[in-house]
This record gives sequence, C-alpha cells and structure tokens, in this order.
Amino acid sequence: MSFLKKLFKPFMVVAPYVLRNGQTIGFPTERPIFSERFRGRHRLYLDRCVSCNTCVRLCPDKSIELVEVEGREGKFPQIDYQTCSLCGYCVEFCPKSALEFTDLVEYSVTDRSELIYSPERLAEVPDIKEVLPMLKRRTERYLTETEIKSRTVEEL
Amino acid sequence: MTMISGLMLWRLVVTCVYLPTELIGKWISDMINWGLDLLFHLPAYTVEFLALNSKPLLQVLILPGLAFVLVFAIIAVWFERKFLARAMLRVGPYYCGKKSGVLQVFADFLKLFMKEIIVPEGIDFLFFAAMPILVSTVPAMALILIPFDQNWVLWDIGSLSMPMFFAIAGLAPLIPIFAGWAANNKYTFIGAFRVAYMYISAEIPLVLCGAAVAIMAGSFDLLKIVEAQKSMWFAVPQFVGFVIFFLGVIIEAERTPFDIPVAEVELVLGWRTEYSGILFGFTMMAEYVLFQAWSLLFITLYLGGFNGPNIFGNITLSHIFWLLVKFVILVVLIILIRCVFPRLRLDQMLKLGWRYMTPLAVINLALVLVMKLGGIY
Amino acid sequence: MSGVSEADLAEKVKAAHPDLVESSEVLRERRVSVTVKRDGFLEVAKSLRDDFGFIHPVCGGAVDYPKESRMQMIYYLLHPGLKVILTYRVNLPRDDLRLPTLTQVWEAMSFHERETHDMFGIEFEGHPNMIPLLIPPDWRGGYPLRKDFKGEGVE
Amino acid sequence: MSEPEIKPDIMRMSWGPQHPMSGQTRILLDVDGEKVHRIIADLGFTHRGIEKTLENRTFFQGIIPIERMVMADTANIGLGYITAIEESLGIEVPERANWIRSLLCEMGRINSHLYAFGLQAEATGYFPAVFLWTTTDRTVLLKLFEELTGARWSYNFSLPGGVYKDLPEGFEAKVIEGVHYLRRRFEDYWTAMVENAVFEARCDNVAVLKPEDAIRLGATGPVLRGSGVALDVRKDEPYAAYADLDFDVITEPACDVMARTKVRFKEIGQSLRIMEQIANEVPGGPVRTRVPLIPRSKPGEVLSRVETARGEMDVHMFTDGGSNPYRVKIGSPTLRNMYVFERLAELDEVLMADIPVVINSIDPWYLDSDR
Repeated sequence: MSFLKKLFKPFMVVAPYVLRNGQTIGFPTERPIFSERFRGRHRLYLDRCVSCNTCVRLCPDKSIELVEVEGREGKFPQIDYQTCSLCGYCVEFCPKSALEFTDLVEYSVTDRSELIYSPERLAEVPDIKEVLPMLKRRTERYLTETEIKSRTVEEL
Repeated sequence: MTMISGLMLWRLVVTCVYLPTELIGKWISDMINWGLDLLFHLPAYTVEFLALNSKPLLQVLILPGLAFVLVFAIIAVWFERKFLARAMLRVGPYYCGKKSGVLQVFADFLKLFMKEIIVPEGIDFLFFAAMPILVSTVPAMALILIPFDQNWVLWDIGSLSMPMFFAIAGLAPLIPIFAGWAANNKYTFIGAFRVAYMYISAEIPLVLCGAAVAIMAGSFDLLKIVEAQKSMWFAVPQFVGFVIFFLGVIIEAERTPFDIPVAEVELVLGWRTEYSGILFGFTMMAEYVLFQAWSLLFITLYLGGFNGPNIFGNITLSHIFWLLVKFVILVVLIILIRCVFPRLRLDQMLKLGWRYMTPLAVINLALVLVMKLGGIY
Repeated sequence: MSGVSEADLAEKVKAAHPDLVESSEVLRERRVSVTVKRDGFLEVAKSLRDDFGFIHPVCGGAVDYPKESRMQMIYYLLHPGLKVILTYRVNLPRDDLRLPTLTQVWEAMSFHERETHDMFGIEFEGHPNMIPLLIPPDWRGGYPLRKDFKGEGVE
Repeated sequence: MSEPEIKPDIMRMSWGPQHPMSGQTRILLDVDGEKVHRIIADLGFTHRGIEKTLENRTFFQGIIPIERMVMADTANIGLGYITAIEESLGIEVPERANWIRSLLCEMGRINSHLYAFGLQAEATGYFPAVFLWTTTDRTVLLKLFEELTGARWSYNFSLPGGVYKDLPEGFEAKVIEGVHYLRRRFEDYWTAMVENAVFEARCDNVAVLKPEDAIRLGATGPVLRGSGVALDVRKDEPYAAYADLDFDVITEPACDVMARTKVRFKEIGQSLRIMEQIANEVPGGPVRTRVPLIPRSKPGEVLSRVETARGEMDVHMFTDGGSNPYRVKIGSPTLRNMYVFERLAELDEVLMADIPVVINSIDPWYLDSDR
C-alpha cells in the first residue's frame, strides 16, 4: 500500500499549488528594485578622471580604451559593452573612483556599433522612463511563509 | 506522331467539334433555368429545409458535432496552459486578450497558419500531409455515437453503438504509425513503433471493461447503458473496471504519465517531429479530440452518462448540462495529473498494461458475470 | 594525515624502482611528485596502482618547456585512503613525443590522453579510441597549447 | 569526427547539439530497439581555450574567464584558481574573508543543485511542477547574491587576498530568513520528487554504479558519493573556512540514479546548515589585505583542490616569475563524470528512455568539460 501512498501523497502536495497566483513579474510594465551594489551600466564622472590608464590595464576583457573628448584635454575611458563582463575591476581599483555602477540593465541595441559607449554617453545616464516607456510599477520581492510575493513600491 | 488514317481523322473532328457544342449548349441552358428557379424560390426552400431537419443540423454543427470539438480544443489548450502555469508558480499566457491570454490560442493558430510547411526530402508528400488531417478527424467521428439525451444521438444505430465506438477509436492509433513511417526520420520511426506498442497493450483491457459494462446493462447500446445507470452508476459495482478504464483513457489520450510516443526529451517530438505549420497545428488539436472522445465514453460507461436531476425544467437541457459538467470535472482532473507525475518508460507502461490491467479486466468481467447470474445487481 | 606518511611513501616508491624513478619528493602536505624515465613508465604505473593503492585517477595534462626543449606529461592520482594526490610525471624530448598509453592501467585516463594529444601532439601508443576530443574534426592547424603555437589552424 | 565503426543491425542515433536533451554536446547511441549498447560522448562544442587565455592574462584578470566555466556555481570555481594564486604568491587571507567565501560557496552549491533538480525533473518527462519551482526558488538565492555582490550569476566577489566588500548590514538576518524559507520548500520537493511513485519507477536501480567501479573510473562529486564513497575535498583538505564549520559528508549506499538525487537533496540540507552557522557566528575583522594589482610571482608550481557542486576541481598552476601564470592545468569534474557516463552502458543495462535521466543524474556542465 506504500505504492498507493506514493501516488496520492505527491498529488495532495502538488495539486494545491494550482490555487496560488503566479510569482512572476510582468516585465515591461513592472521592474524589480535592485540593491544599491547592483552592477548595471557604468557612469563616468568626467571631472574626476585623470586618465591614469589603470582601468585599461586591469580590464580582463580589454574592453576599455582611452579616447579624446572635444572640449576637454586628456583622454577618457570608452567602454565597449560587447565584451565587457561587468566584473567591476575598473570601478573597484580606480584611484579617483571616477567610474561607478548604475542599476540600468536594459541597454540592448539593434546595431552592434551602438554598444561602444563614448565617454560623453557614459557620463549622462538616461532616466528609466525613457528606456522603458511602458514601465508602470517598481515592485519589491519579499518572502512569506510559503511563497515569494511582490509588493508594489513605487507607482510611476 | 503515330499514323492516323483519313477516316479516323474525320471522326475525330466530328467528336471534337460538333458533339461538345451541342451538349454544352443544352447544359448551359439547364443551368440558367435552375438558377432562376432557385433564386425565385430561395426563401421558401431554406425555410422548408430548416424546418424539416433542424434538429440533425443543430446536432451536426453544434453539439456533438463540429462546434463542440473545436470549442473544446480551443478552451482546453488555453485552460491547460493557464492551469499548468499556476502549478509552476507562474502566470501563463498574459498579454493576448487583456491579461487573461484568451486570444493566445487564436494567435498560435494564426501563427501556425502563416508558418511555412517544411517537407523533408524523399517522402511522398500526399501521404505525409494526409496524416495530420486524418488524425484530427477520425477520432472526432467517434463522438457522434455518444448519447447526450434520449433522442439526442446523432448516429443512432442501437446495440451496435459501443462496438462501433471501439472500432473507430481503435482506428485512431493506426494513423500516427503511418505518419511516423511517412516522415522518413529515425525519431519518428521509433515514435511510431512506440504508438503501436502502447495502444495494443491498452486496447484489450478497455474492450474487456466495456464488455463487462455491457453485460451488466444488458445491451451494447450506449443509450440503454445510460438508462441502466439511472439508479446507481456502474462505477460503484465495477470499481476495478472503473480504475482500469480511467487509466485507459489517460493512455489512449497520451496524457502525461503515458505520453511516451511524443516524449520530447528523447524523441524530439516522436511521430510529430517532421510536421510544421498548420500540419503541426492539426496534430496539436488531434491530441485534444482523442482525449475528448475517450473521456466522453468513460462518462457514459461508468459515471451515468447524462443522468441527473432535472434542474432546467426542460429535461434535454438538464441532461446535456449534467453530461458536460461531468466532462469538465474529468478533464480538470486529468490535466491536474499532468502537473504531478513525470512520464513512465515504455517497458514499464507495457508491464502495467499486460501484467496488471489485462488480468484485472478479466477478473472484473468474472465479477460482473457472478453479480449478473447471482442476481445481486 | 600526518606528514610522515607522505615522506615515507615517497621513499618507498623510490626504493621499489631505484633505477626507473628519477626523483620522488614531497611538494607540500598531501602532494607527492614522482618523476619517471620513459621506458619504466608503464611498469611503475602498474606498481603504483597495485601495491601503493593509487586507484582513483583524477586527470592528466602536459606542460611545454620549449626553452629546455622538453615536454612534461603529468598524471594526477588520488589515494582514497590517505587522501594524497600523486603527480606522476615523465619528461619527453620535444622532437620525439611518444608515450605508452596509461588506459591499460587507469581506464579513465582515455579522455585526458585524447585531449593532451589534441592540444600538445603527444602520441599515445595503444590508445583504444584515439579520435579528437575537444578539437573540431576538420582542424588543420597545429597544437594550440604549445608555447610556439601561432594560430595556424584558424583561417 | 571519425566515429568508431557501427556493428551490423544496430541503429546509431545521434542526439546532437540541437536536441532538447543533450545540452551543448552530441551523444551517439548505438541502439537496438530500446536497449542501448554503447554511448559515445562527442564533446568539444563549447571549447573556448580557457587554459590558453589564462597564459596571457595577469593573475587578477584570469579569475574572470575561469569563473565563466560553470555559471551555476561560480564561487567554487573561482576559488580554485584564487587559492592557487594565494598559495603561490604567499598572500594571507583574513578570517572574515574566509567565512564570507564559504558562505558564497555554499549558496552557489545550493543554486547549482537546484538547477540540477530542474533538469532532472524535466528529463524524467516534462514534470512542470518541480521544474519551475526550482527556477522560482532560485530567486531567493539570486537576490542574496545580488545584495552581497551586486551580480546575480557571475559575481566575482572573491579576489586574491580576500573579498571585495564586507557584508551589507542586516544581511545575516536575510540569509537566515532565506534558509528557513528554503527548508520549508524542500519538504515539498522531497514529496513531489523522491516520494513520487512514477519518479521512483523512473529512477530506482537505473544505471547502477558500484563503489569499486566509481573509484576505478574516476567519478567525482555526487556521482561518487551516490555510490557510497565518502570523498569530499571540504573534509579532506579544508580550504576557506571549512575547517571550523561542522557539516557531514553525505553518501547513499544505493548507487543508482535515485541515490545521486538523494545525495544532492541532503547536501542542500548540509549547505543550509552551514549557511546558518556562518550567518550566526561570522567573526569580525578586515575583509581584504592589500595586494599589488599586478603581482609578480616566484617560479614554482601549486596544485589546489576545490569541491564544486559537480565534484572535485583541481587547478595546477605553474609560475615562472612573470606577471602571467606559465601554464594552468584545470582538472574538470564534468570530464571525469562524462567518462563514467560513457562506460555506464556496459556496467548496467540502460534503455534509451533512461538516457536523459542518467545524463542528468550526472549533472554535466559541458562548458566545464570542454574548458
């Protein structure tokens, strides 16, 4: 009779799952809140950078290059996001902490050459509403007794 | 050009030129007269036609016929995706149709309709393309035998109805075997043979249990079987047969613990691998038509067909209502089984079929005979 | 595992085959390294497995020293009881890279030998199934992991 | 690939890279009806030459390619290379950094085992409940990774000399809450998978690997421990903070697919226990010692061993005094298990429908075996 128990016990355990509502987030209209250490797209502070070439030497994927910026003397890093793996060496070991991470992940493009971010583009980070026009809510995930729930934190 | 003599040439000219003109002329004039006549009498014809056979037309088009099959297939596809999604802690089709995903099924069918039909090389296309259409229509034929009410049987052939159902439903597995063979591909070939193994081992217990029900009801006519269950459903006295038939329904409909021929994990898609576009759409629909036919038979044999209290005043309406309620509950239960159990191996399924189901079916038959002769029931 | 057992293990291996074993020393706690001449390679391997108990093959690889024009083939073996890893090495001259296969002794080395053959070009005589493991079958280039590899195979 | 020749009246099935079950490799099966006579694994589809790239990367830069070998538990894989660098350069690691590393390793192990359950459930026949439960429950761990390290999958949080940053405040409470949540979830997993009659029918005494065969063929990780052999690098050669964490090595005597699944289940229980200990008793102190960004090494060699979720990984690093390693030999656990998988057709009678179940009981990660 243990065979029958093995048939009905999983049935009784898995069947009630059908009554729960889904725990997934509707992506374009909702977006999770990321932690403040989140590694998204870089942001470059042009005035802090002294073009000391540390980030170029340290980058494991050789995706940083120092490039001229008109209107300013000295060279500034240009990050090629096709090969950058967001490892964080350039942010961690920059003596002047001129680079930092933002929580912007939606930077997919149709033409590959657009992925090479010039220093000016790195300097200003677009607001999330321009990147995701259909965004309505920012949700936060929290654990309850038996499931992961999401709570709307900020109505955009 | 072979030599033609003068006489044959003359006769050829006569037949080719003169006769057709004379015939065609008469034929065209008849056409015109008929058209005018029809046009003039059209309203009267249609009214008379509808009045004469409104009921069979309704049956063919709506209830046990085309609409019932299509609507069930569409709702079942949507329901299964939403239902399984909940078991998987996700939401299921979401964007088509205002957050409920109802239009997702239509979107899929439209997409499949647009898709190009890729035909593998070196196969006989006609045979290859006929199979999906057959596989979704032949089981639908079995639906017309199911009684929805006393006089609501589309094909009322009296005591031949149950054997005819088994004949048609028994024909259904042949088509995947031909489809697997026609697709000229290793995976479909093995998938086809798995279909053969599985259905043979499942048909025999089903037929035996059907016979047991027929003996208890006293006749092979599905209508009489349903009437015999007015007082007590046959599931109660023949519980062994009930369990076997339930397993049989899952096997015949290739639902999850037994969807071995279409085991995506090993055989890519079993016998349906080489189909694409609308042909694949038909095979997807076929799965639900077979499922519908067998579960309706299961209800008529064991769960008392359309018997039920008369709640709508009109007895036919309430009978149809009760049959559909039982049908929906059974469908939900079988889809729920898909959430819980993985798939059995072919040899395990054959062992189940031959070593457990067939002997039990014979025992069930013996029990029924004892009950019948002993007059207990 | 006290350090003593590794030291006397190294001594015992040296004593068992004095002429064949070039050097056997203890690199670190639980790391014993045995270097053998090529001709006694198979025989010492069998004795390591049978009487010294290194029955668990871990992996095998090679290192290329173009400056000393030699290549070193290394097999890593684990002693399940003492939990010691023995690196069983043999030095091969760079121009004549032949070696008897160790699949007769440890069957699991066959994958590692196939990979080393792809990457370094060492010929393993008697290997049951010498087909390329990681290299595409239509590879025309040289041996990638050698130090003097200039990317010949890549158009 | 010049394949071995086919015997008469046997059909060779190719489960190529484009097959729902095979992942990034090709498996050739000599099949007679349903019975499998011979399995040939054709690896190398995702060979990226990691050992060659490491030779022209500095020590710090080499950590990134190695961590991409197994995306499921990058902490364990990266640690193998980092302990080798620390040993060869003689870098001291503070106590707190060791504990944080062990925390990352255990969370990575649970993440990887959950991933394995998902594939195992999918392999025994599309088994939607468990397959997507694992994806949902992994978000708990991915959230913890994101809070601690900033990245969800490929977090290279440990560096030679310690760890990037200290634990964010209030992190220990979140870890404990996650542990309680996962413990409750695993009761459901246990009944839904292990005590499921059909799952048991598919997994019991399938592809039995006896202990002496497991050792002779060089199996490792849950495959080896599923055959009753207690070999675990965390106990044999404690690295990071495993010396002063108490957990026990799980072995299952049954040696079949179900045993390997049970080993993974109970190992998750142990990892949860470790995570709780770390969250409660992590010592204070600095998190990273100053290390030159491009250190120069001393000539010599170091062999470091690490217990990843799939088995034991060995990194043998040769250094010649330059800023790049001279040669790094990586012993990958999946390559060893794939050889065991090839021999299973001869050790025990395997049917064609079992192949997906057996492959996933070995839990291969082909990027790891192809390097």
